[in-house]
This record gives sequence, structure tokens and C-alpha cells, in this order.
Amino acid sequence: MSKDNTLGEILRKQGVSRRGFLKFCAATASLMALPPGMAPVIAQALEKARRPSVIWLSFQECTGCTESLTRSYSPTVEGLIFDAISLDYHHTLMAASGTAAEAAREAAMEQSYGNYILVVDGSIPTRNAGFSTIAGVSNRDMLLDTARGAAAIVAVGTCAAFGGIPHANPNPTGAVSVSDLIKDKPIINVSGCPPIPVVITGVLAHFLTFGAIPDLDSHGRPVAFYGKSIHDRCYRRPFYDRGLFAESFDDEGAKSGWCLYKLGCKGPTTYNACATTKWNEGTSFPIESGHPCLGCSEPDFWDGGGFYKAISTPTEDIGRTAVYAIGGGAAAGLALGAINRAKRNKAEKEHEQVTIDDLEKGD
Amino acid sequence: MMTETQLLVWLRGPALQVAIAIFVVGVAVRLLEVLVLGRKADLAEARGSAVAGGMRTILMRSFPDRATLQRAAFTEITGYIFHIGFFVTLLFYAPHILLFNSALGISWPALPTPVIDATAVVTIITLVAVLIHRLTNRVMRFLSRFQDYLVWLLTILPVVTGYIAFHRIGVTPPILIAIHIISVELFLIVFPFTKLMHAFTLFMSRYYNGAIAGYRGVKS
Amino acid sequence: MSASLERGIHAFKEAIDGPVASFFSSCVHCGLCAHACLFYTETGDPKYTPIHKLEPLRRVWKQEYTFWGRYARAFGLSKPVTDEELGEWETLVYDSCTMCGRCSMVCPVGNDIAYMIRRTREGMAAAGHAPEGLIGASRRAVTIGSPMGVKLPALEAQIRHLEQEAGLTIPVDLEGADYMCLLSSMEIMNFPEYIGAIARIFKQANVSWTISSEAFEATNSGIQIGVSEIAAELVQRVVDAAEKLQVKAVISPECGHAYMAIRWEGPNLIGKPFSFQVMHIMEVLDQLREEGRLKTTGKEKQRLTYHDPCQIARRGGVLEQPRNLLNIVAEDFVEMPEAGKMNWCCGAGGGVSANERADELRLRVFNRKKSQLDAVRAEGLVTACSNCRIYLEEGLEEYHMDIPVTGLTETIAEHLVEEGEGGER
Amino acid sequence: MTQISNEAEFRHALAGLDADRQRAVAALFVKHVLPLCDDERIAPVTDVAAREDVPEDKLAEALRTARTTTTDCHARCGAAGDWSAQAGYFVARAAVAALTPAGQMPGGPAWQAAMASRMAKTCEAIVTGDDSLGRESEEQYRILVDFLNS
Repeated sequence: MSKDNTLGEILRKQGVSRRGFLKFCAATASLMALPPGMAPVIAQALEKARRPSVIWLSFQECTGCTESLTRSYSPTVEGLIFDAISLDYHHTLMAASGTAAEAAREAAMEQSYGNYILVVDGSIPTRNAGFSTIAGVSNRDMLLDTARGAAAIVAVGTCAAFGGIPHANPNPTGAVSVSDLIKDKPIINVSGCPPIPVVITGVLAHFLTFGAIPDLDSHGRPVAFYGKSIHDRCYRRPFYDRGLFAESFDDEGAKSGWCLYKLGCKGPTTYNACATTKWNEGTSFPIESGHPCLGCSEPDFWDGGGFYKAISTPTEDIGRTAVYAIGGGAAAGLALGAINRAKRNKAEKEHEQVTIDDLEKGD
Repeated sequence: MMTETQLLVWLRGPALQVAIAIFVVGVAVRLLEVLVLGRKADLAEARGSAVAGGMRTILMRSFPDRATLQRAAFTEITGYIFHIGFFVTLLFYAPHILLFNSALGISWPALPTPVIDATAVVTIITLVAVLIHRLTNRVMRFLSRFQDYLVWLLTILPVVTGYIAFHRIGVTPPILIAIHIISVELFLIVFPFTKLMHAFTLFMSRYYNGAIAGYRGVKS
Repeated sequence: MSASLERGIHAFKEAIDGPVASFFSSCVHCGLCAHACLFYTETGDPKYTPIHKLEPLRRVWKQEYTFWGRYARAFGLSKPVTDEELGEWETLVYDSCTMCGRCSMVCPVGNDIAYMIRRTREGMAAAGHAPEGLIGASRRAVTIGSPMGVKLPALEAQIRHLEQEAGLTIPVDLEGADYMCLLSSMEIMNFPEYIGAIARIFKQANVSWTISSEAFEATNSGIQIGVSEIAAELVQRVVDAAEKLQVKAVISPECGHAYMAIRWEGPNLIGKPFSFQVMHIMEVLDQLREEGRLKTTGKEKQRLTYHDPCQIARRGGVLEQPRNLLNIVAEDFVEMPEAGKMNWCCGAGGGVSANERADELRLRVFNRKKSQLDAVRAEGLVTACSNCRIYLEEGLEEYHMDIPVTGLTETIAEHLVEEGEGGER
Repeated sequence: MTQISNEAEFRHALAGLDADRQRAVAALFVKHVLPLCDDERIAPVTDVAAREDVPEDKLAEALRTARTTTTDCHARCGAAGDWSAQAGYFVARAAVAALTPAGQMPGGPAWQAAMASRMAKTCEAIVTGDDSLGRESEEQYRILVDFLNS
């Protein structure tokens, strides 16, 4: 498929009927919380969109994001969109390797300089370039170099968005997120470990349709997908509201699908669309499968105080602190008490007798 | 910039440790400063038992005599409501019990969350009524100093912020939970320096009161 | 060396012990003590709120005995107690407080406010802020032996009168007697029939008793004004006399603070337990009643009620005895509302009656006693403290209530069965 | 002619009198010690007590005056006591006893009035130190005998 075909032509070649395409646009519109009227606009824009050039750079990552996005066992509409774009460079997916692969990347950068989309997954080590390089070029340099010509950058996965697992304490590689290094380009953080596939394609679709990045929250994540917390949309919320909690993973509560708050669920402090779009085409999502949410779309979720410790529990040993404090307090109290007592007893010893003649004020 | 997760982890960790440390050391010091001063033995011939009298008053002073109840019904009733409400909300809300369990190792059954929710509302309304009473009642206005109003604020904040955090009103929830934890830690830190100490010293005061009277054969 | 602020503060420092520190740590400014104090309920003036009267002592406690307070003082953040303030507080601590202890009974956190007023007065007196009346009374008590200047000859005349005219024997300085009776000047001057009453009762119950010529005075201005040295000196006189006469027990007469002074504060003032017992006259009479040695006849017909003197009942613990006694001499004995340990004060105790400046306020707050009495429409009021008695009379007079007030011992004596000497009465 | 020579007979005789006669003899006792009281309100009140046919309200009003006088001249707690003033106080108390309705005074109004009058005399004795005045009880026996016989 040459680059000059429009997205619409490519999709028709792949047998996607006009109606199927319009259905996709309507789904995307609703997904993006856009008004229904936008569906035809999306369809028109996608119809005419030139095949965008996409460069996918993978740095310190586990390929989970790519895996999540490109499951091959069932062609989904997201997959079609993904095929539709001109993915010019992706280590895992591209056939070329070695210098040929790098040549392809440079070619793509030159050819559509200024309007290709840079997708990054994985965090960027800063302590020592040697931790992660591609073809002898450090991740950091490659990112800076490639970002210069990018129209927009999509940081896929919590690693790229916030530093993710490599960034977790003690962060030996000095891993940082894309937005820590790139300050002058619009960056869309699509956090999650991995993020939900439809969120990635949704963001691409938005960019293709409007040529601009969607509304972002304070962490640079598309509000459409990360506006609400899991807790707000969790189907087990009524149990939380009534105080019915699973105490262990296979007790009565867990079996009857009660709230997993006590098992460490981070739903209340995690923003993602898992509870609504769910995973594997709406099959389920972690809480529905009986496991508390880990809060993977939040920065530093790995150091968030223990996956199985409830939000309301302390993250340090308060008991021990209290014991030390009691010891210290008792010692201080006894000492200060003794000082008071000595002062009072001294006052008594130095008591000046008050007689009836001392009752009148001094003249 | 500290992210919300880091903030919550810090608040539930080091910050809570500091607050607990100040609270425990402060209370211990205040209590020992009183106890070490001590009391001279009574040389008069006893009529009743001081210890029995002291213990009795610790319990019985919680029940006002009928006449006082009539004269100061508002103070008495609002006092019971917001104290009981405050403790029920604190001690019987499931997530709080997890907190106590992880800190102290003991646990107890929780009340249904809607009950706690209602109790919190009642407590807040009563505390507001108590503030109005403190501002309008002749005696209370005369007695009240800055500290009385500060302690009122520090007492109502945890309940209000907890209610808002639970119902997730306004800003993003992690911040609401953070604010709630901060208000609790403020309460703990200021506790030993204010009249909140009465939560501990009232037992000693009632004991002394009852002992002095009990020694003389009076049920105080 | 004259009284001064510095000596006052010094006395405050001595007065602070565990309970005081605990009380000040516990007060939550709820104002409930005000509703228990007749000086507030009858005037509605918030300055009479009991805990407020302790402000000077509280500040000394805070600045001297708390880490936080000392710290604040070091940085000049605290307000030291000034002489003007003590002057201002004098009327609060003396004129508007009888140390009746009602506030101590209702404080929800258990503060014994009367306990602290007693100690505050130690500082006030040492700082020269005691009322004139009490200074005069204390001077007379120390120099003459009685706050009202009653000398031995006057008592001897009373005794002579009782012996010649009423044919009674009043043993004076009888060594080895079981009981040594004390008398309060108020009784000797205003209600001498008390002496006649105990003489007749003890004669009938053949109780061995005596009065010491060296220490017949029961009252103790020292604990009212708040100077423990004076109080100790007065108590020591009684102890010396009692030990000299080797009596088994000393009887405190119908006087409130005298009972508090000798029974409860006495040993602590002189620093050692007594070698004899101390009993209030009502305890003795009730004991005689139990032993069947108190034979009475006839009962008062009119509706009688009893006023519990604060220092005897609430602060002293003598509660059942008066009821037992009244039930044998009164047909229609009714209890006032809140009688017993929660009784309302007559407004004159704790030195207030000796303080002329407080007269107007005292009569004004008597209205509380009036409403208590109105609830039972009594035709006669009996009490066991001559100070209460005389100021109940004055109060009733002020509010135009024709209720005669009598002492309990005297009422018992009226109903004694007269044996021998001219047959059945 | 009844003879009264000791306290029991004196009390017994007094107790035998009805309310009006008790008031009358009580008034006599008070009159006997009246010079000791310099408060002018007591004299007219004693006259009211002495009269036989006195309306109820007059008596009550006189009683109130007598009570007020008693309250005014009792020795103030803690103040330096003045025995001559006390004598006046006891005369006032005697007047109050005389005017108090029968049932309200333990021992009866007449007897209380007698006791109070004797106390007035004792107070006088304390001031003057003249013990001869101590025989007030004999005087009262004589007054009672004259009264019973008249």
C-alpha cells in the first residue's frame, strides 16, 4: 500500500464496508465523549486522511504495550486502523533489522519531517547511556533526535508516560519519562501497564481526525479516557457504598463479588477507562476478575504502598513508631515531671510564713 | 513535583509517623507532668474508700444529674451526640479499622458504611450547632478563647474532609483523601497542646474528684 | 514582711499539685459549671462562671508547670499574672464563691473547682487581696481565740446561765471525758441554745463530755481566708486541748466550715493524723439514736424541710444522719428538690458572710434558695450550721418569707423525754 | 395557788396555757427585759403581743417587724461581737417567740420567749460582769405565778 492512498481507499481494499467504517467512527466518537454529530465528521476526516507516518521507538520497555496493541489472533477495528497507518519503524513488527532498520527510520523522518507521529514506549535511562541503546545510539539521543521532526508524541504505557517500573525505587538506570526530556512538543501520555488498546487507537484517531491532541489532564493523559477513576465507574461500587468487602481472595465476600477495598484495591486513586471499556474487547478487567486494581496508570504506582495494602492503611510501621514515642515521651515526661515536682517542693521549702500582719498590702 | 501517589504514600507514611510521634510524646509528657506532681496523702481518718469513689466517678460523671440536664440541655445533648458520632465514625468505619489493625494489630467488626455516613452527617451538623452555641451563649462566649475555636475546627475538619473524600465531591479523589489525612494529622499534632488533652486527663480529673469525695463518704 | 504579688505567685506555685494540673488540663470551656453556681444562675453574669474564677492559678500552672507554657513564657508569649488582675479577681474568688462545691459535682470532666478555689485563696491572701472582713476575723481568731472576739468569760457567763437557770451541768476541762465539744462563736453569740441542747441530750444519754477552756472555738478563719499557717495554728490549739484532756473524740458543732477545718483539713494542716476521732454533732446524735440512748417524744407538726450545709453534706459526707434524726422528731419532713449532696448553698459560707462587700450579692443570689424552698412550701426550715441558719433567716427576711429557721440539735433537744426532776413532761 | 419553783414545773405550766394566754405571758417576759433592747421597734410590738383581742393580720405584721429587727441586730459572722447589742438581739428574739403562732415553735412560744429573755439578761451580765442579774428565771417564775393568779 503506497503512502499516497487515503485511509478510506485502504480500508475498502481490506473489505471494510462503508457501513462498517461509519459504525467504527460512531463508536470512536462516543468513546471520545464527542457528540454523536461528530461521527460523520470523523468518517469524512479519516476518509481523506493521508496515511500518517508513525515512528515507534521502544526504549526501556517490556513490549507489553506493543503486545497489548497488536494481538494478532483477532483482527479488530483498532487493528485495522493500526494497519492503516504507515508504521514506518517498529523494532518488533518491522521486517528490516540492523542498519536497514535505522535507514528506514531516517528516511521516514526526512520524508515526512514535521508531520509524522512519534510513538514511544519504555522509559529513557539518564544515569548512563549504556543502559539502553539502539544501534549504538543512546535512547536519550535517539529520542531527542527523532522528536525534533515529530508533529506529536504519544507516550504509550506508564514507562514512557511516567517512568513506570524502571523508574520504581531505587531507579538504578535513572529512568525518566518522555515528558521529562521533551518540553517543546505536544505529548499525549497514554499510561497504563499496559494501556488499553482502544485508548491508543482512540488517541491516534483523534489526532487523525482533528489534527490536534485531545484534552489532557494534569498528567498529560486524554481526559476522555483518564477523566474518571476506576472507583467512580466500578460495577462493585454499590458494595463499597454499603460496606460489603471481601476479606480474603476466596472468602464468601470475594465469591459474591464484593468490593476489594480491603485487599488493596487502588481503584479510588487510579484514573483509567478499565471499568468502562474493559479489556479483551470488553470481556473483563482486573477487579471483575477478582483482583484489586494496582493503579498501573498512575505515576509511581509501583511504590504506591503495596498492591495488597488498602489505601487507608499506613505505609510505614506506625506501631513501632508509637512504641518508640511512648518510650521517649515517658522519659521526657518523667524528666519534666521531676523538674516540676522539684520546683514545687522548693517553693514549699522556701515558704514564707504568712501571719495575720502580712495580710495587709505593703504600705 | 510530587505526584498524588507519592503524596498519599508520604502522608500515610512518614507524615503519619511524625504526627503519631508528636501525639504520643506530647500526651505522655502532659500526662506525666500531671501525675509526677502527685498528691499528698490524706492524713484525716477516712470515712469511705477514695479508690472506689474515684473509679465510680470516672463512670458516673458521664451521666449528668437531672437538674443539670434541664439547665444546660443543649450543651449536654450536643456534647453526647458529637462525641459518640465522632467515635463511631472513627472506630467503626471499615477502612479505619484496617488502619488500626495495621498499626495496633487488633481488629473488630465494622458498621455498615451507610450508618457511618449518616453518623458523620449528624456529627457535622451537631458540631456546627455547638459552634453557634459557643458564639451565642453568654457563658460560652465569655469563656471561649482562640484555642476553643481552633480545636473546634480541627475536630470538625477530619469528619468533613472524610465525608467529602467518601462522596468524592469536587477535586480529584486522591487530593480529597490527602486533605482528609492532613486534617487528621493536624488534629494529632495539635492535640497535646490544647484542651483535646481532656480526652485523657478527664479520667485522672474524675478520679481525683471522686477520690476526694469518696474518702469523705460522698458519691461525687 | 508585707503581702506582695511576689508572695502571692509563690503561694500559687506551692498550691499546684497533680489534681490541679489535671483539672486545668481537662477544662474544655463548656460552661456547665456556671449552671451549677447560684452566683451565675441568679445574676446571669458570666464572670461568675466558676472555672473563670481560677484564671490566675491556671496561668501560673501553665507558665510554671507545663513544658509548652514554660516555652511560651521564655519567648514572652505568655501573660504573667499582675497585681491588678489579682485585685480584680478578689471579688470573684471571695465574694462570689462559698466553696460550696456544687460546680465540682457537675463538671463533666470531673474538675474539683472548689478544691482549686481553696488553693487560689492561698495566693490571693499572701498577695494582700483578702477581703477586710476576713482579715479582721482572722486577726481576732489568732489574737483573741474567736473571729467574733468571744472570750472565755463570755462563754463562762453563758455556761453559768445554763447551769443556774436550766439546771444543767456543763463540764469544763473535764479530763478523760469521751467527747470534747467545740463551739462556734456564732452559736455562743446568736444561738446559745445549742449549748443547752447538747447539755440536755448528753445528760439524758449520759454521755461523758467536756468543753475545753483553752480551745472551745470551732471556727477556722484560716481556711476561709486561705492561709494554711493560720488554719494550722487554730487547729493545733484544738489538738493540744484534746490531747491534754485525753478525749476519745472531738465534736464539731453546728458549723459548716468548722467541720471541714477540723475533720478533713485538720490533720493535713498540722501534718500528722489526730490521736482522737472527729465527729460532727449530728454523727454523735445519730449514733446515740442507733444505740437507743436518744429518747424523744412528740413530733413537730408543721411541715419541716432540711437545708444541707455544703461543707457538712456535699464536701463533708454527713448526709443520712440529719434525715434519720429529723424523722424521729418531725411528722411532716419533706426534702427540697436537689436536697442532699446536690443542695443549693445558702450563699453565705466560705467566708462570704464575714465579707460586708458581698452582702448585696449574697442577698441577691438567695433567690436560688427561695425557689428551692418554694417548691416544698415548708413551714419550718431546719439546718445544722449556725452561719447557714442566720443567713437563711436574713435571706428569708429579705424575700418576705415567714419560715422560722431552727438548728437540728436544738429541735432534737426540744423533744427529749424529761426523766426525773418533776416527772413526765 | 400554783407554786413554781423549778424549771420542769415552769415549762409544764407554760405548756398548759392556750395560745392567747401563752402570748400574753410571753409579752410579760419580754416587757421585763425590754430596757436591754435599744431598738425602738420592739416596744410597740410587745404591746401588740400583750393585748388580748388582736386581729390575726396585726399579729402577723407585728411578727414580721419583730423578725426584721432580729435579723438587723444579730451579731454579724466574723465581725467583732458586741454583747450589749446581743442583749437587744435576744429581746427581739423573745418578741418574735411571743408573736409566733403556737404550733410553729418547738417548746411553745412562751417558753421560747422566756429562754430568749434570760439570754438577754446573760448578755447584759457578760457586759457588766454583775452576776447578781443572773436570777432572771426566778423573776419569770414570779411573773407566771402572778399571771396565773390574776
